[in-house]
Amino acid sequence: MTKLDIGELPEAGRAISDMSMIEAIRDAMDVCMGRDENVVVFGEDVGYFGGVFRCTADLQEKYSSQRVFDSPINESGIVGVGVGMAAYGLRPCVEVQFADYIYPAYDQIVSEAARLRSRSAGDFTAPITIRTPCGGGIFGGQTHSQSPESLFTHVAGLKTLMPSNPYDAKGMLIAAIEDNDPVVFFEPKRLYNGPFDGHHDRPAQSWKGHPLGAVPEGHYTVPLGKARIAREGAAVSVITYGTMVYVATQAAEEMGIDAEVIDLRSLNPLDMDTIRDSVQKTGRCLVLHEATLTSGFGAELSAKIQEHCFYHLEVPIKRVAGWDTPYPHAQEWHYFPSPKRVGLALQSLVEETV
Amino acid sequence: MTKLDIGELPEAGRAISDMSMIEAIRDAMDVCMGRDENVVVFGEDVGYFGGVFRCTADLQEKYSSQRVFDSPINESGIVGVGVGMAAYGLRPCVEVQFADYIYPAYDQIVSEAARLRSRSAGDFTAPITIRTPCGGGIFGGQTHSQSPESLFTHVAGLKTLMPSNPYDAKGMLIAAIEDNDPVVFFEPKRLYNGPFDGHHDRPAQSWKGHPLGAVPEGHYTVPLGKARIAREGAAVSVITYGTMVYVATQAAEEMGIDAEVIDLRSLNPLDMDTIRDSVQKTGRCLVLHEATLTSGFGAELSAKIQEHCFYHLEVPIKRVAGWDTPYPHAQEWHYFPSPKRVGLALQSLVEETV
Amino acid sequence: MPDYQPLRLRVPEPTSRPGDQPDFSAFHFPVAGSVSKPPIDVDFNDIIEHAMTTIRVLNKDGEAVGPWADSISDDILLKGLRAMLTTRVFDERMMALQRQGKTSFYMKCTGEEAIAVGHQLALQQGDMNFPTYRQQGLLIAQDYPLENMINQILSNAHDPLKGRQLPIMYSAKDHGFFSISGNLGTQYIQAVGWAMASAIKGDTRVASAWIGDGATASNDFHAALVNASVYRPPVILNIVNNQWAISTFSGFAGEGRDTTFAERAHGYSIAALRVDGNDFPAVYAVSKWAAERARRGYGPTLIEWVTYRVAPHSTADDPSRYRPKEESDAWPMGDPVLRLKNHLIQRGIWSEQQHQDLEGELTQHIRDIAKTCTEHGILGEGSKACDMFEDVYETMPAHLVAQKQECEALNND
Amino acid sequence: MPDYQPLRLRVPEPTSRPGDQPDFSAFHFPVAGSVSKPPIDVDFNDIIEHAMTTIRVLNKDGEAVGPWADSISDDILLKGLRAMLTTRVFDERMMALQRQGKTSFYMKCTGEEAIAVGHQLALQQGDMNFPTYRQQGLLIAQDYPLENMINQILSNAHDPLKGRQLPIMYSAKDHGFFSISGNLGTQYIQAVGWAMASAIKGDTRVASAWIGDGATASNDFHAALVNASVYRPPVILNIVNNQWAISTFSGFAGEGRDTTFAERAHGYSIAALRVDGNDFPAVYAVSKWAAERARRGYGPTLIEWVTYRVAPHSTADDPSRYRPKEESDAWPMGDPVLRLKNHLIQRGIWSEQQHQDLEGELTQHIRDIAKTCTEHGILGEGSKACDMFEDVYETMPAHLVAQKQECEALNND
Ligand SMILES: Cc1ncc(C[n+]2csc(CCOP(=O)(O)OP(=O)(O)O)c2C)c(N)n1
Ligand SMILES: Cc1ncc(C[n+]2csc(CCOP(=O)(O)OP(=O)(O)O)c2C)c(N)n1
Ligand SMILES: [Mg+2]
Ligand SMILES: [Mg+2]
Repeated sequence: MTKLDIGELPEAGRAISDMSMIEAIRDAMDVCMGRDENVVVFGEDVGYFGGVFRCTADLQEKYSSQRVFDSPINESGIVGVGVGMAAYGLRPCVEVQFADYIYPAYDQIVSEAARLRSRSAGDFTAPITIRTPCGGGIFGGQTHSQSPESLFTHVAGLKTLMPSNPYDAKGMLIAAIEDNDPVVFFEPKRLYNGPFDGHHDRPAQSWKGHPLGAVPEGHYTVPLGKARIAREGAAVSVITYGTMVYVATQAAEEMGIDAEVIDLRSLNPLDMDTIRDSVQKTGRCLVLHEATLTSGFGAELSAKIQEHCFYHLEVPIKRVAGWDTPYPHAQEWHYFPSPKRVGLALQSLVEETV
Repeated sequence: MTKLDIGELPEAGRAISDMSMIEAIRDAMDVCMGRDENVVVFGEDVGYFGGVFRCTADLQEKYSSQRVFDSPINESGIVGVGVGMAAYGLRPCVEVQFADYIYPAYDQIVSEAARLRSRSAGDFTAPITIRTPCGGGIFGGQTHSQSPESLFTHVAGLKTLMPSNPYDAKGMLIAAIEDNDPVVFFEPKRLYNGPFDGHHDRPAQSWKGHPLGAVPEGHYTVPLGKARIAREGAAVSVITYGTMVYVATQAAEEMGIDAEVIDLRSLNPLDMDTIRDSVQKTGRCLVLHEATLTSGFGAELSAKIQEHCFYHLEVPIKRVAGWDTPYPHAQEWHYFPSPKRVGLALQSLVEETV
Repeated sequence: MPDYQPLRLRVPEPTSRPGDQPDFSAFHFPVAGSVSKPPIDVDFNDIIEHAMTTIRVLNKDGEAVGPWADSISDDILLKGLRAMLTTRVFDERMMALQRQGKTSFYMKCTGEEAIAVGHQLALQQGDMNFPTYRQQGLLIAQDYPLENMINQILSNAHDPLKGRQLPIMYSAKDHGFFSISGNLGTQYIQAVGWAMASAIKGDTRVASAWIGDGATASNDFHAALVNASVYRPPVILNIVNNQWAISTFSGFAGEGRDTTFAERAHGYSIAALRVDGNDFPAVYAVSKWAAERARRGYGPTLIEWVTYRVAPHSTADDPSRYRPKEESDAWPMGDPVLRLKNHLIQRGIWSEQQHQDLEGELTQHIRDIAKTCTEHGILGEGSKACDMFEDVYETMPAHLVAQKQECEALNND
Repeated sequence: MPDYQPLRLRVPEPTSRPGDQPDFSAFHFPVAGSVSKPPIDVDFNDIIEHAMTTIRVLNKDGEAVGPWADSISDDILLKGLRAMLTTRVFDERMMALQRQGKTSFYMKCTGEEAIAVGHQLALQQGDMNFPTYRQQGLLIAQDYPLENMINQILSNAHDPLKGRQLPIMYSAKDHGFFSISGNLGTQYIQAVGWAMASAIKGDTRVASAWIGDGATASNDFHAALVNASVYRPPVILNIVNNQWAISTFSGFAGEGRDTTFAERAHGYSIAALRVDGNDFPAVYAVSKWAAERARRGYGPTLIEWVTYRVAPHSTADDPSRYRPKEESDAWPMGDPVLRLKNHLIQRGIWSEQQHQDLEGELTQHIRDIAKTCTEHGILGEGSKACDMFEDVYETMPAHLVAQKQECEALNND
């Protein structure tokens, strides 16, 4: 039942390999560095070691330490250096080791990268990509689990992305690096090695053999601002992204609910057309994310959906999200929206009558 | 027609003086410092000079430079020092000179002040108040005009406030300083010297003689988490805060629309009861703020309102907000939601029929 | 612990406040010409003293003396004087515009003109400054069109920045002048990144980073020094120590009796020099030295320019509230324009008359330009109402297209 | 510019990588006892050399020599050895628990035990440490209940932090141990603020700030030094230079052939000393000196503790991927436990037998405690599902009350 819309298909005959999301991300940087010598990669532990999640493994050896190197532990500096390089004409793709550590760079991202084109009337631009692993489910406690995407969607001048699978991760990261605007690229770390449906007590799945783990070699892009229908359905729409795509799909299967699951991929720019079409079709909507509820990106989604689809909505839009608390360590599975919690929400949405 | 609900009235017979919002804010700190020697005040230019907006004028002379002093130009340091002092047992009330310069302190606010109580299971707490002037309308360009409140409402552990008049400013600031949790206290700078209805080309008004400029002397608090009905009405609810309270009221008057204007005062905690009562009564709702639209606090308001009032809503909730652009300098009156723009939105809300 | 005395917080105080006599008795400057000029490949460790002293070229008699005095040509000196005088006259004219209500805001660099002008003349085409709001001299020294500057200040129809930025927040890539940020310190680390890019590309372009004494306290100052220390790119790290940060004296950025800002560099293995910023030949010579050092691959140099902010912080400021009115007159390093003028006269290539004439000519010239500029609008007149949607992104996304339409509809009603 | 050579980015490299011979030939340490002990009111300027050298007390023969050797009692030495050994045994036991899957995560401080233990013994009741994750010795040296630590590591029903924090992120206010943050550097400036509060209140309590070599690059390091420089509060600024930050050697934080981290302090007028961190008597004596200096109102002291991270960064790390396996054995300063043991034997107050007995005793003791602790649950067992809503605020606001109910309903189904 799951529809595997993998965006723009690369031309037929292209070699395809099974890749994890880590490999796909690395491959994206590899492809970009091979095509454009202005692409440089740096961040904490990304050089010799290849990153704590191994996303930049072997790149230093391949492209030399002039283009792939370690950074001092200073996230503001990583982005600030990147903005300066971008102003020079390079295309830095930098890593912030965990999204929980992006806050020291917040000023450089918001006040500088995002504003540069506008404030200089196009005299200077900041084509920088900031990759950062987000989300919980790895028993990482409150400083290795956060999903701060809505802090970036509020910022005019930024693009904010979150892929949910290797195919998209590669195509979107290439598109981000090639984009002439600053992009914050969130990588749901719980998906690095396989899709994850929220059942943490079942054996981990791998991307091997998974259709979305089949990644074409070489260059292709997934256009920014295009959502993907991860699962077609007619009873209720689930608007989500990242890890929650799989949780939603799983919850729908378990509850036997004909839910349509939309994987946004890009939060800003946002594909309102796809969202509108789905919600107008189903008349019922669940907005779902792992980040803290209040002022999470789900708030914007809910607000926009009721603006666009009010007269099609049969019941109120529901939000399911992380609670309004710090991400706990031991209780993370009570924080992480579970298939059960999502399933109950879906059920109440389809059962509710006016 | 404007109802001047000034919250908990201080006991009868208390002396009242006409105060600007600046004087009221200063008076709040004065009252707190007089009552509790653990209250200390610092920030850039706040000591000898008394602050670029004069909010701390004369406090150093009165309480000595041990308790009121200038800070190095380092907002992260200002908050970091404050967190350390709060852990010691002091109650720092610090100033960030403009809300546009709060981003370097974002990590200390989000990762430290907001998390300390939770991560230490109450072993340490961070009762710090961070005052910062926000909003545009002073021809200050993109770095002296921003309203970043929704970047703080997303953060569990923080309280986020924005008063709209001298009475509330004093009572809320006293409550904030006495609160045992970290508070971000936004001061709409365009209201410092008088209410402002958006007609920038008309003579400025002062707080002198304005009922909300009548501020009781001594100690009183406005409870955090309580909204104020700034104007009663039955046709449509305007949920707003800060400068927009006056713009909304003005727009309603100009259009002759029986709008109810809610001044939230506190964004987190949020007074959902007052909002719900109003929207369920009117069935139509405008959410209004000066901050950039996407992922602004209006998104959360809209999402919450449709969750709570869906079956009472006759037409979709509308949002009017700053555009999704950097705050421009010369064109600021085209960015700032004008009485005209708000009025047209109100009109379309009351005229729309299903 | 009965034998411990209660502690007290040390809160720095400047030597004088309004009503007091200005007091610069703690300032000690070596005589001009007494500080050595090291080879450009010198190790930072071998010039530790250069961060503690003050390099000066012009002596009391207006002569250029010592090892830093040699390389400078008459041509540069005359250009420098002209640019400095232009800067000063320009500042005065813009202040007048502000008082007349034609612009909302202005910031002067009075007393600091030698620094930006002298520095710029020592750079090459292709180098890039990352300035603060007080380096207008960088543009003026390159004959950047004053019209552009005034149009920006007026936010009028010809403003190159289309009214988007506060007055004086120029951007001029072609003139090696990075877009000024209102956020202090952020550009310092960007300059380091730009210089790293120059090295990565195998170019020899130099970045020049600018920061004020007050803003050295900001975090990105450290980010810049750490990165400059690690990657040693071709960057000049300028600190303009004009003693004040709005109302706050340099002691609140950690300047002390026994430390200079220049000395911050040593802990990062960065060569540092401290220079009389009111001494044009010194500014030029040291800038030239640092740029050459960078271009030859010897890495970053930090320069502390010692000067005094004669002007109010901005048109929104009134310094008489926090420092003695007479303090700027008491500043022991004198006026940079006057000192250079005297030197040129002493050198025999300039005269009082020529100086007066030039001043008159520039005053008239700038008055004329300003007049023409005001015809394109003042205070935002002529800037497009809904321009703000442009340049947020390279391509306007759907939601901005819709918002722009709404904005335009509101304006056309 | 044909005569300029293309630049290249300088990217630091450690002296050796996996497969290479470890190479510490660039490390030069003075002989023990050779560095002077200044009076506690010394001006930072008069001990510049102390930041460039290395203070050592224990000589090759295990004797404590020189001016820093005098004040230390047998009692402190024995306490120190016991705490250091406890720390080491504790670390080993916790690693074993991790391998057994009883905790998800652990971080050892092997090779660095002398620093936290020696420092803590030099502090007083009422002082406050702002530690990183590698200062478990601060707690152990005060006989903080090991049960509490293990329960926290296991996130079990008795965890004082209720399962909210990653293992080892302790908090113990009563033991002068500030809540550990996962965010590097943030606590350094908080320590300065805490010390400022001590001064404002007229107390004499001392704050002790901790940071690693890698995290000195973080912005809050600068914020801390600037504020310490300006307000001179009673704070000790510790840098634990253990050569590595995960896979990144100290060169990426700007340590160079010619600069030490301790020298960073000079540009901020802060007294600084560099110390052999594997030399317990040196750690104790210098800490005592700095604490006394702070308590007597002479302000901040920065101390660089030179050591080596023998352990992997954490249980998630495999150092053989980025440094020679033999590097830790080649570390020229030896093992702190062994060196102290040898000194005590040389001093005649300890023996091999006593040492072996103690080690055996501690191993058994910790094994027993760990066993009891695991009975209260492992890996989060016993922590309350919906506890996370507590302590977000002092009083739970309405929206959290509602969410908590929802959470509980989900759990009770
Ligand atoms: C991050 C940030 N914090 C605060 C301000 C407000 N502010 C503008 S200028 C200034 C003083 C700067 O002083 P200094 O660096 O010495 O430069 P000067 O004005 O003397 O040239 C301050 C505090 C700002 N622009 N940015
Ligand atoms: C702000 C921030 N950035 C990155 C990290 C990830 N991180 C955790 S420990 C570490 C290395 C720290 O090295 P160092 O300061 O030398 O301390 P050590 O581990 O050697 O004791 C890094 C990069 C973090 N915790 N916080
Ligand atoms: Mg200054
Ligand atoms: Mg380290």
